Amino acid sequence: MEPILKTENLTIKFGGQTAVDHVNFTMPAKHFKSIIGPNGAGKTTFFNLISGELKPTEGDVFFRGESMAKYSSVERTRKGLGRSFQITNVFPNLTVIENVRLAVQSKENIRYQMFRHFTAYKDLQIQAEKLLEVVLLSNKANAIANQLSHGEKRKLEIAMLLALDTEVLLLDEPTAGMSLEEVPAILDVIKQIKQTGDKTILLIEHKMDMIMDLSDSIMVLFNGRLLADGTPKEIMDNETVQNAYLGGLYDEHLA
Amino acid sequence: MSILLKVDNIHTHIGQYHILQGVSFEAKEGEVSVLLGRNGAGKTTTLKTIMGLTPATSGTVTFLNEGITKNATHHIASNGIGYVPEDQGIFGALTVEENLKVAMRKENDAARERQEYVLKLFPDLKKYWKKEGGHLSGGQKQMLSMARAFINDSKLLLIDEPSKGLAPVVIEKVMEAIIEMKKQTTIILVEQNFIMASRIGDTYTLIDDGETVQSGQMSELIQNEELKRQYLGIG
Amino acid sequence: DDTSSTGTTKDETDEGTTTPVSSEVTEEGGTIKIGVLASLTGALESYGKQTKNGFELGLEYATDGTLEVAGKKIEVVYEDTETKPEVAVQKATKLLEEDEVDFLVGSSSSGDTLAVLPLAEEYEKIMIVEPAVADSITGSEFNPYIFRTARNSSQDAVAGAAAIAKPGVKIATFAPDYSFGWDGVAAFKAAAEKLGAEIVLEEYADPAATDFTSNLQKIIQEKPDYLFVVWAGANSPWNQIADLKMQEKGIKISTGAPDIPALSIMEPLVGMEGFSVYYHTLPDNPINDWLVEEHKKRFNGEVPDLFTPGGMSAAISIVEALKKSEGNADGTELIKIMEGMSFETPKGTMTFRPEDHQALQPLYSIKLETQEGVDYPVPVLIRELSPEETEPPILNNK
Amino acid sequence: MELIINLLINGLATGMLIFLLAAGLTLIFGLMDVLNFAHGGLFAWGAFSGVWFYGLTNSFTVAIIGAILTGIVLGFITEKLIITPVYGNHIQQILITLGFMIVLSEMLKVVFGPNQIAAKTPPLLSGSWEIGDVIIIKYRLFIILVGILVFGIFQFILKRTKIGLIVRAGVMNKEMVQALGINIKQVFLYVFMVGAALAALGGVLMAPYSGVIYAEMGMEFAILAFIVVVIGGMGSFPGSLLAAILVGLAGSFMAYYVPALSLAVNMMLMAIVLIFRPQGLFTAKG
Amino acid sequence: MKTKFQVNNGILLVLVAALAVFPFVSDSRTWTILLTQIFIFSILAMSYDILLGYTGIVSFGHAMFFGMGAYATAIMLDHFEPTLSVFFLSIAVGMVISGVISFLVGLLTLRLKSHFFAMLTLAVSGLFLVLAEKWRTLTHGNDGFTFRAPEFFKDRVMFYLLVLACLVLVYFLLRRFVSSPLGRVLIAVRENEQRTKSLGFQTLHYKVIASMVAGIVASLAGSLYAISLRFVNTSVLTMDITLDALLMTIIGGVGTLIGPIIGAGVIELAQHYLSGLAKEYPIFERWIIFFGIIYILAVIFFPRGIVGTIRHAFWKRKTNEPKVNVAPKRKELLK
Ligand SMILES: Nc1ncnc2c1ncn2[C@@H]1O[C@H](COP(=O)(O)OP(=O)(O)OP(=O)(O)O)[C@@H](O)[C@H]1O
Ligand SMILES: Nc1ncnc2c1ncn2[C@@H]1O[C@H](COP(=O)(O)OP(=O)(O)OP(=O)(O)O)[C@@H](O)[C@H]1O
Ligand SMILES: [Mg+2]
Ligand SMILES: [Mg+2]
Repeated sequence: MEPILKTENLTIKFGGQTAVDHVNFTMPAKHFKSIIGPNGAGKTTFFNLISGELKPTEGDVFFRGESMAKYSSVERTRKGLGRSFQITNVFPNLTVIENVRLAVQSKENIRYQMFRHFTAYKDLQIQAEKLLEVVLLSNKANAIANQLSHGEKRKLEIAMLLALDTEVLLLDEPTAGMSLEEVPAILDVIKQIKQTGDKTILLIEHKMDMIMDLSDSIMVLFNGRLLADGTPKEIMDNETVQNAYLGGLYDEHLA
Repeated sequence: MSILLKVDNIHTHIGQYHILQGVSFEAKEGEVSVLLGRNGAGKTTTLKTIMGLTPATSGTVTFLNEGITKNATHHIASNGIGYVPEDQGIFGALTVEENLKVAMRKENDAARERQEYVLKLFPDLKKYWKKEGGHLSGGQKQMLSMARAFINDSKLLLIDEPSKGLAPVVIEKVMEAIIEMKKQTTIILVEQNFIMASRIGDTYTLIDDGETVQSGQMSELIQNEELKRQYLGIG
Repeated sequence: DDTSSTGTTKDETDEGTTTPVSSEVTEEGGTIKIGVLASLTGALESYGKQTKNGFELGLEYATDGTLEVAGKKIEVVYEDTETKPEVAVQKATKLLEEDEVDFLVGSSSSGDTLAVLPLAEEYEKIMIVEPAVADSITGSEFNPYIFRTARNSSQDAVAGAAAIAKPGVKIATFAPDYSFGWDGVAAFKAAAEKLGAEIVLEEYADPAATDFTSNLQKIIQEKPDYLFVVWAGANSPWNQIADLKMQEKGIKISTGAPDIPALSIMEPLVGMEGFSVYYHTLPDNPINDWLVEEHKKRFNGEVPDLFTPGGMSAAISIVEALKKSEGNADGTELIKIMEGMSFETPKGTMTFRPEDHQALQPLYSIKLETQEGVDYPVPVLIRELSPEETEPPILNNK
Repeated sequence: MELIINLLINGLATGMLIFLLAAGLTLIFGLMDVLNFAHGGLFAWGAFSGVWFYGLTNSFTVAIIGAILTGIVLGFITEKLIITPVYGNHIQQILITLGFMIVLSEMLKVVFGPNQIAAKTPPLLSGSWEIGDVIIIKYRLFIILVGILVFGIFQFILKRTKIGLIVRAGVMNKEMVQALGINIKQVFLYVFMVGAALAALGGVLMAPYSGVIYAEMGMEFAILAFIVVVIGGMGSFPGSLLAAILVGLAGSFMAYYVPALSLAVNMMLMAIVLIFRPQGLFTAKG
Repeated sequence: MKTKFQVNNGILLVLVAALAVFPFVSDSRTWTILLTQIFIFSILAMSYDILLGYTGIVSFGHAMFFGMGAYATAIMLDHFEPTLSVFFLSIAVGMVISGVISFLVGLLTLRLKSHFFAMLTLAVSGLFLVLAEKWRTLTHGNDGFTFRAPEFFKDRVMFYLLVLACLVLVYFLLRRFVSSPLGRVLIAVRENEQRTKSLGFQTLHYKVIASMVAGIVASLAGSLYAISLRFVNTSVLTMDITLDALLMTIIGGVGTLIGPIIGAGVIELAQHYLSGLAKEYPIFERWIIFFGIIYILAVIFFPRGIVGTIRHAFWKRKTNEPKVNVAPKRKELLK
């Protein structure tokens, strides 16, 4: 089967630094892959290259076999590459529900309609409300986004990604700063999506237990290079990964 | 050990919202006090209230036996309280070097020494010395934010979720650093990572719905499965 | 509560009964109302005030202080156009509609004036244009209700040419790069060439520029006998003309003398020969003497300035016209009377030319000199240029 | 050749003058990100008070000091009353500073009268030298020197102290700077006052240059200053200097070679720079 | 929700009706003209609000489109017969030209960041001003020219009604525009352009659309303005016009649409009354100072603009019960 997402020699340089260095990776459809790697390894940059936020200095991204080079981030989103952001990135002065509704509107492809009142699109509102329920944020639907606490913003971020309903989901540390008791709920959401089985998910996380729990495979980035790509087990046993990334914390936690 | 900071029944309003509704706890000198609670409980707001960023509408904050409840933020900071905000507060257009330079209150040998120490702790920062803060990776920003607070000899550090976004190995380093810092300063830590919190915390304060629910020694909490399940969803 | 309120009403009515007595007196013969539009705020404020002061004095003079003509009381309403065309139109309409004025006078800017012209025609009221100079007011935009006591750009130019142009003289011009400059130079060129002079260079500069030396440099290279400057606005090239030693290089400077505040910055041009529309020592006639004296009396010693006599002339022309019409302020009637009408002003005799209603008037050939006790260069009379000499071309093709 | 030298020198001098006008705005608008439309008013007040002091004492030094003091005082008032409530909010800044601009320039008329006023060049600095066909106006040389001096001082201050960093950091995240123990309000106040003083200095130096001052001069030159700060790249002194000299030279050469376009030269220059370098010539660094 | 909406519309309709009969009950032409002026500037200010309030674009070159409308109408009425059909044609021509130019200028400039964009628009409109100054055969430059208005407008009441109708029409169209799904996206662009992009909206398109709509509406205002004066000169292209629009929008309240109308009214009336006071009280001779003070006070007392501040106050009152940390009480849930 044709991989849904593929990169060839994907490279980007910032000045002298090569943040992503000739990364070749393939991603079968409906697969769940996690990306790990030390801070500054190039994970977020890798996402930025896939989603089109950044243009590669070399190499290319292929989505369903098609080169993405000529497409802007906007077009890639529309084609089905959706992403969430590591640093919370929402519409600060709009309400939570409006934030989500905008994403739903994009999914429904209502773009240049300028003569009907937006409330006439009841479906958008309903979908947005549903999504807020999913991420446990219904109670804040009418709060202004920048009044949310950090963790709440993370949930909003996820809701907006889900709203886009894209085929590929790029999740950049979705649970960073989320409270312990709520992580499982979000995990459930992600699991459910995975179980529905029609999404391809690429996840960046530093929470190892979560990764182990969810991933079909894990890839490791190191200094911009693809160090390893394999089953969770393989990766956990990889010595470099253990020393340079995990340290002792992970073992201890398991123990 | 003397009490360095005392927060007594503070209430904080932001706009017309009544966010904190009675938070109380103490930080003893040389200890790490951890604030725990779920998202939106009011942990960050508590730190901001101490810093004078969202001043308390009632209740008192006492630091070194002096009321600082209504003091201006910069006074509070120059009294010796350092702050690592949860959104890191990096000055995006300034380089790593400049970010640290702005933060450094006195440019003396001690400060330079601390800077050396911090850079050893986070070698990435040294590596990207001239890079703009806004171009750092998420974890690097977190490191920079901590470095900025560490290079002044603060008597008290308020650290809001330092571990988020950090690689496990770095979290370990941060823990070490905090344990190291503890020798010189007192720390109030907000942390979701319970492993980390339990390892370095001396005392804990549980906040929920803007109120203190419980405080005590960390060791007690570790054993109190009931409490952990109720408020932290673990155990 | 109740009683006190009735009390006040009573008071008011009491007072009210006394006032009408006096107004009844004036109503016997009716009133003539005049609306004066001028820039009383903004950049042209000082021009506006000159017009206003002149107009007040003019009415007094022409009516011997009675402010009545042909048995009718004259009332004046002044309105500030703020040098914005839309405000000018708004205020003019207010004058015409609410105050029901019989005459309009104004205004300080050509733009404001042009915007108001059609209203005069629509309401069939005489409008005396003062001191706006654009040729088009009595040219392409002319309508029969428009009379102008102010001199126009062409008259300035003719006067400017008369002062310096002779066969064989080479002249360069320097002007701001907009209508005022272009019109001025075009008219000057025509007049100067008629007198046999040769225009060797026309330079235009951004009026808001900080630096004019490039333009001046070019002029220096052309080595003309004269540099004729058409200028308006506060920012001016005089300093730089002096700095570049143009006069030492044998280029004589000539321009129109402006109002007193602007004269004070012309120190570097002492010695230059040019023309003047008015300076209080230039005309020699009793009206001017009266004006200077009254003006000093009223405005703590200040002398009348550039556009004060214009305001006065406008007032005199209206009173004279009304005298002839015996108080009839009907526009169409007045046109007949005023076309060709001559009247005495501080600048001597003016005559509304029948074709385009432009007042022909004397202008002055002058030289700038320093004078004891005066802290600005003073225009000193070389000779008076007669109305015939400065007669501008007729541009309204009627 | 002489011609080119003449055009160069005059363009350079005009450029320096424009730089002096824009220097204050480089701090206030470029660094502090305050859209201060009242800047022109501060500038005009500098010119008027300077000319007034000069008339009083006949000393240009006193005039300059007087203007700078006026600038400082007005800067203090402006910051405290007008700017403090609107930091970070451009929309409110536009409205309130435009209002204050109106007040400032009308107050000029109340205090100094509505007429334009002659500004004399001090004898020592007036006149010009002629070397062959090259004419050097003394006052322009003086302006060039002052320009270099101001540039040097501010480069030094901004490079050697943290002040520039602190201001830029404060604009990005005021709370964080305070949490680092810096009284950012006071820093902003002082920087604003310095900016206002620079505006006033620009005003008093401008006065003898054109020989005349008038209440409306503020707005006219403020727009020029905004242009320079923006194409220079917001908050960069070298950028502003370069942009100002570019504007000066472009004006000087265009007026000579393509006079038909000289009305449009500033706008064209700005359009060209921004289309090819959308962030301006320099970016603020230190 | 619905009832509030209807009440608001009801109030609006009553107001419009009152304004429509006004010239028939009052014979004050001054007021007719003043109101006409207010309506015209309201249209201009609303168009500016589309940019500033809804899309978050500060333009210093908006006068450009106002001027294009004014010149289109003035030139066509001057060159052809001053009939109603020529007048309407000229409005259409102005709108088309403005639409095309705002499209081109938008494509060229809207990629720039805030200040840089603002200054670039200043440059472009400055160039148009120079063009108008120089193209004297067409524009008569700074002096300008007068022209005949269609006979129909001889009666200013007719014109008043036409302008009022335009105002109401433009208001409702723009209101629909901003509350359409597209309008929501404009607001998103204002709030966070980069995020709007990553939701899959081509933000440049939206910004260009907003500036075209604003340009076209401004052009209409310009056409009406020209007719109201029967005169046009280069002042229609100056920064002053842009600043007026800007100030009216801000005073009334950005992003409110009705605000700019109120702003236009406030500014024009304040100007009218203050300059009137100057004649009665000498201290108002420098009335312009008071005008400036009004701006300053407006910011202090109506920081969000008149409408914005009032709305905010209402909203605050509505939600005034002290907000308890909106999250459900965990304690209670557990007990
Ligand atoms: N726009 C940029 N300009 C310059 N350098 C950049 C830019 N973006 C990222 N970098 C650098 O590229 C490297 C990779 O950054 P990236 O954000 O991809 O890391 P990451 O793997 O996501 O790390 P983290 O886990 O900390 O989020 C870092 O060293 C960062 O400083
Ligand atoms: N500016 C604000 N305006 C209104 N409400 C606010 C504001 N800031 C925070 N809140 C609310 O106050 C509550 C407490 O927020 P706070 O940031 O202190 O939570 P937290 O405990 O730090 O949560 P997290 O773990 O998610 O960071 C939240 O419900 C939040 O929505
Ligand atoms: Mg990352
Ligand atoms: Mg928090």
